[in-house]
Amino acid sequence: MATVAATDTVNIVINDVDLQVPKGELVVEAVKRLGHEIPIFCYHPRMKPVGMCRMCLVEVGFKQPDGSVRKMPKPQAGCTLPVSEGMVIYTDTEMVHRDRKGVLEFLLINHPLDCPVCDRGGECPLQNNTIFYGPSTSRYIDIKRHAPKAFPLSEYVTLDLERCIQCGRCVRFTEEISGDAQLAFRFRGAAMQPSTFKLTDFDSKFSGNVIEICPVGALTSSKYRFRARPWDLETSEGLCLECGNGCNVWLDHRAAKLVRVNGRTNEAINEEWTCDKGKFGHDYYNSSKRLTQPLRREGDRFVPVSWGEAYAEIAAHLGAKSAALVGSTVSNEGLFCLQKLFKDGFGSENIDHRWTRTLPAAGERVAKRHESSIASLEHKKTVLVFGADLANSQPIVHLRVRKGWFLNETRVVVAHSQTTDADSFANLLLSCKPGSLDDLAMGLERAVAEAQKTDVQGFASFKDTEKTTSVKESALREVAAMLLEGNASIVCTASIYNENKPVETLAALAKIAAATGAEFNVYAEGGNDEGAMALGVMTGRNTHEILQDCAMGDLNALWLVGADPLTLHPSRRLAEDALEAVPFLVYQGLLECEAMGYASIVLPMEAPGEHDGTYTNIEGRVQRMQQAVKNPGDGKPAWRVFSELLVRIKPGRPSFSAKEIMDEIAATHPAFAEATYDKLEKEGTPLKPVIENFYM
Amino acid sequence: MKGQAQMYRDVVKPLLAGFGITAKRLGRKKVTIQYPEELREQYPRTRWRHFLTRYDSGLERCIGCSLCAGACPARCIYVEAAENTDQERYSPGERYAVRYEINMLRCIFCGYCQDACPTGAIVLRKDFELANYERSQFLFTKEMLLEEYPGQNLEPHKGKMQGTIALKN
Amino acid sequence: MSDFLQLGSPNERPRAPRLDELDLKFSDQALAELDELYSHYPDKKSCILPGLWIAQREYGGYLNGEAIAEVAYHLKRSYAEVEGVATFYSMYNTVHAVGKHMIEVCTCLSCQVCGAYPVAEYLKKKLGVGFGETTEDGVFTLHEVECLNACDRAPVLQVGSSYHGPVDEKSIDALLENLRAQEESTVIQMANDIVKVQTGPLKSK
Amino acid sequence: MAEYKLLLEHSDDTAYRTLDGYRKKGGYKALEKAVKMERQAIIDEVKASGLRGRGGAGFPTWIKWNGLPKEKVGKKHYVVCNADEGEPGTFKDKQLMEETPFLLVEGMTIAGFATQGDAGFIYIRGEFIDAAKALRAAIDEAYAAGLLGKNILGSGRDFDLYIHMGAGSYECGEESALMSSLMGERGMPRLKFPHAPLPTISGLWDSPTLINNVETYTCVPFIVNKGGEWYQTLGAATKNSRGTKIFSVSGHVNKPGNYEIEFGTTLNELLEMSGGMKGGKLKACVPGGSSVPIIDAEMCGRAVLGYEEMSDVKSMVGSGGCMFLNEHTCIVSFIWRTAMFYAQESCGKCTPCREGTKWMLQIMERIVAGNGQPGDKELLLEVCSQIDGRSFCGLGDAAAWPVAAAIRVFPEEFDYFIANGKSMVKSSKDLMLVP
Repeated sequence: MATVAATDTVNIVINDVDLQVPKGELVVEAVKRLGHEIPIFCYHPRMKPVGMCRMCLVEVGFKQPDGSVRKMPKPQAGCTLPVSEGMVIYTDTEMVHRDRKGVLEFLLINHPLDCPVCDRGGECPLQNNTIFYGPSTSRYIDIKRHAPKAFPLSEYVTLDLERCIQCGRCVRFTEEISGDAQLAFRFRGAAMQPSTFKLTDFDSKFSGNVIEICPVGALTSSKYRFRARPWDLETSEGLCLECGNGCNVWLDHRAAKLVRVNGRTNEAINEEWTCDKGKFGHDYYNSSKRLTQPLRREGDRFVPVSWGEAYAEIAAHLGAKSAALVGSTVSNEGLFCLQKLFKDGFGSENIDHRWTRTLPAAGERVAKRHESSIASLEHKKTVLVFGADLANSQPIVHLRVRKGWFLNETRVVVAHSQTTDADSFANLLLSCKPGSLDDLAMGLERAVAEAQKTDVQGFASFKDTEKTTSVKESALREVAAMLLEGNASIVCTASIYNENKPVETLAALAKIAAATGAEFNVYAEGGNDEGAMALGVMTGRNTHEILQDCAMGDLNALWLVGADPLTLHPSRRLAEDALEAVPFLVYQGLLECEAMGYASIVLPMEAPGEHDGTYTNIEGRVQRMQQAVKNPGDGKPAWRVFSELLVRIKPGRPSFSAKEIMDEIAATHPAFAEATYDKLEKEGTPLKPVIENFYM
Repeated sequence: MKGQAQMYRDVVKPLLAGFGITAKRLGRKKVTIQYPEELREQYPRTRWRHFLTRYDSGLERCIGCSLCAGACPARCIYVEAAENTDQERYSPGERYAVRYEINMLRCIFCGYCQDACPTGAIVLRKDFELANYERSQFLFTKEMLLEEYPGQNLEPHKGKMQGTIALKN
Repeated sequence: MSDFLQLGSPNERPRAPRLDELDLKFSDQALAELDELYSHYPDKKSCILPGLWIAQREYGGYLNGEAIAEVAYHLKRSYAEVEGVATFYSMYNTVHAVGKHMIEVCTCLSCQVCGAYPVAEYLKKKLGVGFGETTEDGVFTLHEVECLNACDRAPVLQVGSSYHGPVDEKSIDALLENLRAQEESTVIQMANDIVKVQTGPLKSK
Repeated sequence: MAEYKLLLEHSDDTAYRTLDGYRKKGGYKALEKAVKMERQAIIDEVKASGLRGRGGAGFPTWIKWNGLPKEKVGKKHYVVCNADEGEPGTFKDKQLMEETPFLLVEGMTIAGFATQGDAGFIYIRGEFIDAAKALRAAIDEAYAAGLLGKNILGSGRDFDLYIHMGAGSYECGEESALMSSLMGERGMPRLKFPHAPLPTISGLWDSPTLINNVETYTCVPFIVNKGGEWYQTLGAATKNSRGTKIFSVSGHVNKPGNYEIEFGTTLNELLEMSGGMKGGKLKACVPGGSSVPIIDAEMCGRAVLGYEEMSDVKSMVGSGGCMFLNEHTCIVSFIWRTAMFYAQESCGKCTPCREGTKWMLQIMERIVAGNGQPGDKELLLEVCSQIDGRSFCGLGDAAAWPVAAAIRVFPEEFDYFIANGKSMVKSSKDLMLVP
């Protein structure tokens, strides 16, 4: 809401400089065009202005026909005032400075001024504004407001009400952005305080953001608490790989240890938000269970070995009858080298990265998995969320869909057998019986076909659909009508492959999309799953077959690349049997895990932030993450391991850097043609659309 | 004789002149002191070895705020903070320094840390005998810095406890 | 503010009840009233204030966490939002439970200059409680309130739905006697009156 | 001038509170007339009357009425009555609602006709249960008689009237906060833009909304009935204040109560009507509710009641809550209680009001407790100037004005209290203005 849709411009004067700005732009934004700054607390460009803190008071006047300026008698709040023709704004007069001083004095009278022990100290807007605009002393001699300090609002968020300046940013965030309305102001007047219901657990999937937008140290991170001061920190640009959204983050590290993750602005993906999984889920970097050196099994225990010994061991055991299963955080480079290693080195094609219940064969897969970019979702007229719990699996997509609903009147239809967070704002809820998503999709297809007056033969009647799914005919027709209005998007995730008859469901949805002109998306779930799909890391036997073959003794060796089948695979029993039976198991990973117990060789892997690499997010955007922190041990990036091993097996030219591999990928995979390190853009480069069936 | 005169001029006379100065100074007050046995009184604001001070209650003044590390031009201070609990309390308030290290090899004794300290915890005092045989011994830990220093009791209290950083309970 | 004291250690953070864990107490009549109120406004959110009045009646004059959660449940709003609204308004008893009768003494300006503080002192002495406290037998709660806008009758008291003023020590004694004899709680009676004037005659009946 | 009873003419008549009694005394004539009038004609009538908002600000009523869209664009129009009377010293709306409920119902119905209102809401403060009961009875009767609801008086137009009870918040008397409260939110003022300061385009639920005070609506039947020209003649002695105004007289007077007068009456005449001072000579007067600046006896002598005229004595008509204070009143203690009121009732939305009112209260508490510091008076003035005009809504201004005015008018009392730790007024201790 920084800018209201700008159609034309108006002439205004800011501090005696004439300029044209879009009509309706807020004063606080307009002055930025001149490089001036109006101090703010409550205003946030991504939320509706409220004008609570009064820090942004400016003098405003209007040009009179005779050329003079008539000033308004009272100062105006710049964050709520849209510019209009002939407006004259002063941000640097004596009165403005006096008002700022006054507001800061008011804010500070009840502020504990415990900056030295406050985690926000050093990066605190209140500190900064006080230094620039505030009074140097206080005239307040009475007793300050007291409240318990450091109240744990949730596992992640600590609340210090003494420091709160009641700007309402956190409250508005939960109302406007995350939509869970978990925070609200309680009491009134000077006793007003933001809190959860009766100070119970702050149960939100996006609670970490309130820490970042809090202009004081009232809401601080429990995990970062007292870990470092801002001047101790070094900051690197990073990516979050907890899910496939590919959020941009800042990785803050101190003495080569990751201490904090903050949202980094990327308008195309996460704007500036992060989910709690992404913000607080990077514990593994500093985990005591990190693998630090290659290990070899000797009887019942593991013995440290050198990389060379480990390579020799692997080279001796892996051959044509071997397979690899890949997790979701391996970079594009790693995946490519793995493919090369298995094909060229071992002569095996058995690689897969998928862990869903159904693994569609090449001919059954959806041709285009992402037609809508994340950013475009907020401008859709209708979004049909089908069988996906977006808030959990695609948090940033969830925020976009909600943003569209909140700001642009996007109609959201949620079709699912479970309750999801999106239900709370869905315009229409198709709540079906568990396991009946396929029938629902077919019913919807019939409704669309009927609305378009095409042949409906072969479809189940609406009555039968209602019987199986419990969704009424009228609701289906309504959705069909919405989709037919155009500018619609159907959003599914790969989790649909865990449902009944996913192939049929997706085929029905694809037909609906084709018939209505809607965009159709089956978003990948894991960190770099989309990259694995684009590179075709699913050749030879699929995951289930590989594990079955292992269990049957048909495969001699299995390589687990950052994946633990015991937790990932839907059938734990099969995974156990397979790991038990396979003669030679290589486990390459970040942390000690259960599957490691079956391994013959254990290789430490570098975490994503510890080496250079590119990752592809759900909308096919290739982004690069450079090394931010050091590996705590002797770990190597996955691509280097594969590349070094390949040289040992089949002498050739080894790859020296991730850049070289990316160039090779670009040369061999047309989709990645624009994704070399030289060409990658700051916000990431979308994959080039290629011939449809290229990666099938 | 020419040699004698020359010898007198070149050797004896300067010697006598030299001894003469010695003789002249013999009567005056001695400036030299016998260093290891005797110590010269340092100027009151001499800045040498760092100490971390405590409150009368025995609690550490240092709250682990790391402002000294931020102010240090030589980047020789490392502070790691942790949270006080009621069971285990090191300093008043929420925060204390769990690690506080100064690399004396890097320190330039500028005293900025002392200026930056909001509680008057770190002070530079007159102890200047910092030499050691091992490099590792120059890494002054929190325990070493918390040692009592001569004249500590005589100092006026700096940064009295007040306001919000006051001890709770 | 007293919430802070009830909480356990950080590891045992209390969790808000899930919707299916709520123990719903609204009577059929209350639900009928809510239905009537829904028809007054274009959205359910606007029924938060009337809904809280209903809850104040149904929960015996005190809006505890369960009462607020139940209103949120019926109106499909978040608990925190409804709590924020309830704690904003001074007539909702959200901070502590109240007695059978709430005596609200106006001490604001006109009443102040006409001797409200001596009246308040007399009441405090007579009841043996301070402002914001309830007598031990749980009959009276004494409150200081801002202007009741009956300045012509200063000093004025409000008990339940009715105003009493101008009061002196004698009339206060009589008033307390009357209230002691009264069975029905004036606090609940007032909430009931407020609900009734808003709903009017129920259409559904 | 003497009392001029227009609104309160039949206030003693209990029959006037029933539909029959009301009609016998000429009630609902105006509505019958209005039904036949053009919408714009009603608004023009209100414009001709020179009626100004009786809630305190004195905003010309017809501008609000005229501001609603003339043609409906898919949104409902709402008519809201601000009956959240909370201004200390004012109790006129209470009496109007209790004793002349039909005047309000009729006035709002006419307003609904003039502005194509679909529904009306009367936002009554929670404490006014008697008033709400009276209105409820009136509304129910009006519904039964076809004067509310569908097809009113055969005009083919519908108008529903609902009562919404507040729950104890002075801030909800501010029109945008009232709308927040009506929409089920915390009673905090909403954002207004300078180009659209009125809710006439986007008010309740983003729909066009007309909002007026009780007294303003009750004037409407008379204006429609007797014509704006006639109403215009009342209070003609003043510069720009027309009609009658009810003043609520309280404090140290013999006969406190509501007195309806023509504009142009002097404050002294009002004091005489209310039976003169009780217990001592006149010392000061707060002429328009607690928010307006206090004036001393000398100013009272020359104060003429009119929106513009009152600014001659640096005060305002406000909502008409007139508090007379006798010579034994300690102004410092009185201002302490005023500061306490505003600190209690500040909604907490904006910084100057939230922190400033609390700070002022703390300073006043200090002074009243005898611990005043030298410079406290100047500090108070400084705090006032930092609140005045900087707050989000008028509550901040209203909190600052009385304090600043009291220091301006009675500086010596403050100086004495701060220097000596006790009041300058000898007998104030007996009065016990401070607990």
